[in-house]
Amino acid sequence: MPAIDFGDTAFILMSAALVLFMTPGLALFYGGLVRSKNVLSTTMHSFFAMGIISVIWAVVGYTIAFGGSDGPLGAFIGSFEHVGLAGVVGDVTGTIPTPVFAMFQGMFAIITAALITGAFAERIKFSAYAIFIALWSILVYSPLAHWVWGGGWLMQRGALDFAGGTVVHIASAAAALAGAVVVGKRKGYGTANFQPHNLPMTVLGAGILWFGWFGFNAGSALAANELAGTAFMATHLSASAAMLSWLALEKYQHGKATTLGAASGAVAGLVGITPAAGFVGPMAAIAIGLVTGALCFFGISLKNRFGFDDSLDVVGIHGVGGTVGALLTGVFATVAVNEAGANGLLAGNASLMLEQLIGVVATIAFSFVISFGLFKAIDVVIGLRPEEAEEEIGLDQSEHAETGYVL
Amino acid sequence: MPAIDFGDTAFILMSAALVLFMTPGLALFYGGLVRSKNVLSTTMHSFFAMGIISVIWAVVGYTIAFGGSDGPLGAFIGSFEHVGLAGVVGDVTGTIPTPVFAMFQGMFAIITAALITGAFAERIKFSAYAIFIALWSILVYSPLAHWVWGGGWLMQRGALDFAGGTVVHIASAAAALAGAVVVGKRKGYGTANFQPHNLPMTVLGAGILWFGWFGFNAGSALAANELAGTAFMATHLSASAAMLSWLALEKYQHGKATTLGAASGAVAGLVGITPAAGFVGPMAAIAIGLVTGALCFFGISLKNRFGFDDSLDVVGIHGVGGTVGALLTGVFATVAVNEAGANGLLAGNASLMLEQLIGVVATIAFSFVISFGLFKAIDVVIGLRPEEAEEEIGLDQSEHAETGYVL
Amino acid sequence: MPAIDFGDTAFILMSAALVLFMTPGLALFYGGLVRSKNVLSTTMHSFFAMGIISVIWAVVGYTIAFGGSDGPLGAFIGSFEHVGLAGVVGDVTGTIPTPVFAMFQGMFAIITAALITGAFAERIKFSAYAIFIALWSILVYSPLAHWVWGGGWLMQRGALDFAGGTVVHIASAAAALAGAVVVGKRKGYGTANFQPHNLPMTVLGAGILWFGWFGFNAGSALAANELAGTAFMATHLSASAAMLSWLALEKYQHGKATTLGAASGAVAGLVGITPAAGFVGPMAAIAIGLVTGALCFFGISLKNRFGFDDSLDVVGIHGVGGTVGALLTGVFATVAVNEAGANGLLAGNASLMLEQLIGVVATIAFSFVISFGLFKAIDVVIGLRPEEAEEEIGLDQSEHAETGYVL
Amino acid sequence: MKKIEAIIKPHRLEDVKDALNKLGVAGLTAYEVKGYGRQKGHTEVYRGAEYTVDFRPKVKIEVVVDDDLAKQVEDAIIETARTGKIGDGKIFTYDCEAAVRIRTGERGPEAL
Amino acid sequence: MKKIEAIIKPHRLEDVKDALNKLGVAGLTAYEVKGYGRQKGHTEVYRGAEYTVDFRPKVKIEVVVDDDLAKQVEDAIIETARTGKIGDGKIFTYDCEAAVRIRTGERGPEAL
Amino acid sequence: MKKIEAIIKPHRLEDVKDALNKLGVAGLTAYEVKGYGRQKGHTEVYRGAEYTVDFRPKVKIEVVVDDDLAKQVEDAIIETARTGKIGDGKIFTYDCEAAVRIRTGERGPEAL
Ligand SMILES: Nc1ncnc2c1ncn2[C@@H]1O[C@H](COP(=O)(O)OP(=O)(O)O)[C@@H](O)[C@H]1O
Ligand SMILES: Nc1ncnc2c1ncn2[C@@H]1O[C@H](COP(=O)(O)OP(=O)(O)O)[C@@H](O)[C@H]1O
Ligand SMILES: Nc1ncnc2c1ncn2[C@@H]1O[C@H](COP(=O)(O)OP(=O)(O)O)[C@@H](O)[C@H]1O
Repeated sequence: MPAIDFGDTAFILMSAALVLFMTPGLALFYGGLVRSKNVLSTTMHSFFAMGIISVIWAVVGYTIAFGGSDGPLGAFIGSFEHVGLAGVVGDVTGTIPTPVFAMFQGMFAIITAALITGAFAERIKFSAYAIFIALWSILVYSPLAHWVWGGGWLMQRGALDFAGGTVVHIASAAAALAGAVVVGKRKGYGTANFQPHNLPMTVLGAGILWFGWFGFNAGSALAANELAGTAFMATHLSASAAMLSWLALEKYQHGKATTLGAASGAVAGLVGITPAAGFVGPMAAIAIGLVTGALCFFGISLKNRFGFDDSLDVVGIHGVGGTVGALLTGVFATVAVNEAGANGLLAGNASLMLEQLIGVVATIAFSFVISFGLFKAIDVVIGLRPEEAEEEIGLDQSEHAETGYVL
Repeated sequence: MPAIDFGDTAFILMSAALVLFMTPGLALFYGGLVRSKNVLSTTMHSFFAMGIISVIWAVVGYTIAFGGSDGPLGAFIGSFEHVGLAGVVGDVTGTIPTPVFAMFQGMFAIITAALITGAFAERIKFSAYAIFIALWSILVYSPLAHWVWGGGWLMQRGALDFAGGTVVHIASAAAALAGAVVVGKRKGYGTANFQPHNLPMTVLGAGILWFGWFGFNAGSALAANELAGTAFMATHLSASAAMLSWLALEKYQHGKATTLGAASGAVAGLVGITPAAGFVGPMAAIAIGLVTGALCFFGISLKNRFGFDDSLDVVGIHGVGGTVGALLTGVFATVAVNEAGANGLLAGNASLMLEQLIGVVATIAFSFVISFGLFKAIDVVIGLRPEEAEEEIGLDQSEHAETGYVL
Repeated sequence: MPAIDFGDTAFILMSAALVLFMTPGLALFYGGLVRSKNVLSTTMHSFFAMGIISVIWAVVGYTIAFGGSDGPLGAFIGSFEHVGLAGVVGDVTGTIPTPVFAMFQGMFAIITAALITGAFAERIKFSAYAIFIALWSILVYSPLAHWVWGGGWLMQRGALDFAGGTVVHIASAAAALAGAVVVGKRKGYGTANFQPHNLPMTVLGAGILWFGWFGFNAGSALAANELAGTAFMATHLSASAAMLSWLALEKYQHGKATTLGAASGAVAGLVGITPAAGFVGPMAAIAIGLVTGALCFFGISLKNRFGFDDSLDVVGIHGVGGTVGALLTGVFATVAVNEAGANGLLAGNASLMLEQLIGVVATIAFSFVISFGLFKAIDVVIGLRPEEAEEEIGLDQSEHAETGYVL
Repeated sequence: MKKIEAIIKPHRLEDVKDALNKLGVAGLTAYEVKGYGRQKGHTEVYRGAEYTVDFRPKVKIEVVVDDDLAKQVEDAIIETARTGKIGDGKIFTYDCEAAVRIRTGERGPEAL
Repeated sequence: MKKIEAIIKPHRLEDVKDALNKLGVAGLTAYEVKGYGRQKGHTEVYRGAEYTVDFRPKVKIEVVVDDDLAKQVEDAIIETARTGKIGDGKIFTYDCEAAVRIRTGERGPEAL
Repeated sequence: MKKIEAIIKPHRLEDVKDALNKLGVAGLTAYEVKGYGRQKGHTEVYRGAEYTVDFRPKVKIEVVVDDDLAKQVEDAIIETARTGKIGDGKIFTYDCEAAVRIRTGERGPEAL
């Protein structure tokens, strides 16, 4: 058994805590963007994921993702040796105790599920949502994590995804698209005013996401080493650069740079750098940020062009950002930064690009199809949407019997 | 002098920061639950504890808790060698510098005092409160910390309390009960509407508490080792499971799962696992979470049955949760997880249960009696409650000359 | 190349994340203090700094601050060898990877710029602000960082500034003063009601600042060692003590202790201890806190005496607090705590005091003069202030086309 | 019909509503207002700056009733809203010319 | 002149405003109110404690118009605010004795 | 008695209150409203979606006074609320039939 390094362990313990903290951050980020009558239901989508996904992860998720790949299905899902986290206590992964690894990874499972919820905010029954993310986490997230990080087929092919560009962002965005399509538009979409009800809350959420993302990306080095430092640097610079490109475009197109634009751009940059963080240098990170920020700025208008109501722009930001990031990883990756990585287009290797593309397409297809099926099935069995009148009153009251603010 | 380990030190420094952060988190958690006219006074209860308790801790608290146990009173309080933190700089505790240890422990003193304040929110004079917690911290908290962690009699008997089930949660809940009884009910209790004024704030507070609790529980390993990882895992899983059992019962009893229920359940689970975190495996942690969540759900109705106004359910959540957790530690603890711990009921050792019970009863008795006396004494000398008219106007204005929101 | 220590690296990675988190914290701290019609523009001042300053830091800021001091200008600015963070990946600084060092330092550049914004909140054009902080960071912050930490003339003289009392607090306060003077008073200053619109937000911001300040001060040890622990302890105790002295004076002068007073006092104490954190013991830290809290309490009335509108008291808190802290470092510093430091007045060395004074005066002069020039120049070229009518409507709407709250 | 407007202390709203309900008043409208009057304001302090806040939070109730009921409504409000302390508020009565229920188009007292 | 007050469902405000605008009404004033009426309230649950909330969010519109226009305004509001479900609200009409435009001092219908 | 309602720009409230106070008006009631009128609204942009906000924040003041005082109150409001720019608002006057002070039961002008 390899030795535990206390420095690495300290870092991943803290990184796991940071990634957990991203989910309350997301609750704020999303919660501030909806109308005040839905602030709690939107918040609850994220917060509840911390409960349900964690338990599922402990029971089966972890083993599906990180169980052995030797079995006949090993390219697609892990073996069931770690059901109920069996065998985890006392074991070591790399230089850290396996419980730490299992929890760090479990936090990714939570936030990924929570990200989806922006697509159907303000109009889904809580019960339907609960069933959906429980099943989605088992059927989509854990297998995907196995594909990319657990020894599955994408990992074997050599696609690079440092911290979850495909597994987290593209997967959640594809599910979000399915959700937006199947659940349908919010009542009043196109006519009513869906102005965000609390932007300071959203900006705080973005701040927490940025903070937590250091755990997410740098922590994905699984050690407190040079690589973690590089990933930290790339993460920070991409977020900053994307904020600037988003704001510049906004200023150009609408005459004003907005606070929501700054927050959205930063998140876009964080998404874009996620697959690349440990494979690129600082200037490449800035380039990735600038490009992702700009493309996500245009990405959020996709929903208008294609006519779906992705309420909080999961597709426009996480889908577009994740895809752009995965492809730009194929452009900017270099073994000069990370020997365990690969060279990309700029370093003269075009083949990585193909692997990245395969990863993107496979993830989209897998997540979209299963998500679509899940939504349809749940709709048939218990119904996805509340009554019209309930939607109008707001889900806080109709689904949770609560009121957000009594100021 | 033993060597300092930089990994361990990094971890405990960060854990101390996390535990400090729990107190502003608690300020939000509690602050969102009161009426908007009392949001600042409630917030101030927590925030002020960061000021007063820290200074007290430096002057006498630390030495009472962690001074040597050799003197005649050594079973009850530490010696006074570290008054003013004398001798702390340059010393080492375990593998970390003693200043780090002293600060980590000091953060526990703060949050414990702050927890009590939920019981008498919305109706106590700030001056009375300030005097109470100052004295309480010296007379109750520090001695208790000595009993359990500083080499005092409970530690010697072998009771297990990993991160403060008795010292923190039971002690604060017993003081809270005394406070609720002596201070009396809020004006309008039973007739007026005490609906929470800002639930998104409360949920954010719960998120920060969850995040900070990793420092609290995993940090209590005092090293970035396997044990910290196990405690981290147990903490996370218990919180998640408790959220689920609380929500399930709520759905069953009232027809809806609420956001406040999710937040309350998670906190209950965090409380419940606190004494057990380093002694149990992941499935036991889930069991502890499920049971604590359920029992705290029922616990919050105790105040109705016994007719005291524990405004923010300190007794129902920290008292019940801490007690359940302490006893379940006696059930689930196993040396398979922590050799330095002990076996509990399930591992065939019934005697631990007795020790746990003694710890619980002693803590409740000690804290309740002194707290009761303190409240009575303060009431006689300067009075505990503001004028009726001031309470009606709200304490923000009458006690602090401020207004929470001008939106 | 020296070896990387994983414990130290873990600690500085996390410290960097904490310092980054201070800026959203500052956004809340400041955001809650303005009128609700300016909450977003004030928030944006901080949040935008995370974008623009980070990119500038990567491109030129870092090398100006930490490039070599061998050149002819080496006493004043670093050489340009690290433009675009060239040479950073793969290098080691002390015991941590240089990317980690570069990012940790970059976070200081962000928060310093953001601190200034309290002086001209509620009345500056966003474009003017953006240009100002970009230039300020290059022309003032980076050179100053070189003077004090990068091998520049102040460092060579032996002035002590552990974590940025001069570079961060005094420099930003001097710029703030210039800003308040050149930008002029808010419309309605002296007659209209500038009551804070959301104090719970401000208190949360203060909590985040306190939390993040552990990364700021303890992280400035650049290692997870005894020194980090001492700095952590000093930081915490000074904040606490300053809260108490501020509240005591407030109670004495106005009859009530306020929540905003508690938050302001704590921040004052954090500012005051910043230069001293690694050079003093716990009781000296409490003394520094008590004095700084008291003097900042009086400091905030300077603006009334001298008739400038420093809206959020940057001068009164960061200017006064930073200066008091720098001078008290000259009083309390002792090599008993830090051998690499120096003895101060109490340890019988009066000469340190002189160095501290030189540092303070040089920083104020340098920052004030350049800032004043920058503001004047920007005013001439594009104008600093929005139209009167726009200021009245509020900058959220007029500068950003957004509304903070729709509750 | 008469329109009765009452400005009362916020915590009296529930009781007033219940009292009117008992009288057979089927509906009413309420909202938060700021009242200035004999009841003095208070002083707030922010970082040493003292602000005098002259307005106090009040709730305003509006209820349109048939002429016959007006007196009883007034009395019921007086009874339930009174605490005997300054700032209890006022009741103002106005003439209401017409009333319509939007849902049905019913007019006059029927609409109430 | 007549003052027309309408208490309507919040999401109908925009449409009502547009309809009045078409009629040539140059201005109006709106604010959020809490309505109590036939439309029942709802129950909320906080940590097991059930609260009945009797009031529902409504928007109140006030518009002062020339006597001639009053009927049309009323009709337009009925038409655009009606959803046919309980709680659609009421319209009340009052006499307005005088109107002044503060900016110009214009009086009467001119001021509107 | 007369009820005078004024819809004014929010930042004029303090001055208007002081002016009325000088006239001997002992009390008044104010609240925030949204005004639609000649003064144009503005456009907001959220993630590229443009919203037009037609309503502007205004404050409404209501004060019931003895008939004699009505004219002076009106004039005082005009004087203090006027900025000369569009959107300064309106003053409307209504007849008030009865007034009661809840605390004492005093009626008519005495109640004011
Ligand atoms: N002339 C008035 N017109 C309109 N509202 C008034 C008037 N006088 C008082 N009010 C309202 O009544 C409230 C109570 O009045 P106040 O003079 O404080 O006490 P009291 O009702 O006991 O005489 C005030 O806060 C204000 O809202
Ligand atoms: N007599 C009344 N006076 C003032 N407002 C009333 C009155 N009756 C009803 N309202 C207002 O009208 C709203 C709608 O009335 P309600 O009885 O619920 O439905 P409907 O208008 O369909 O009869 C109420 O919420 C309340 O605000
Ligand atoms: N007919 C009306 N009825 C009620 N309120 C009105 C009416 N016309 C205008 N208002 C109110 O007066 C405010 C100012 O009116 P506006 O037309 O913008 O400017 P001005 O008062 O300078 O003519 C509006 O925002 C609205 O609140």
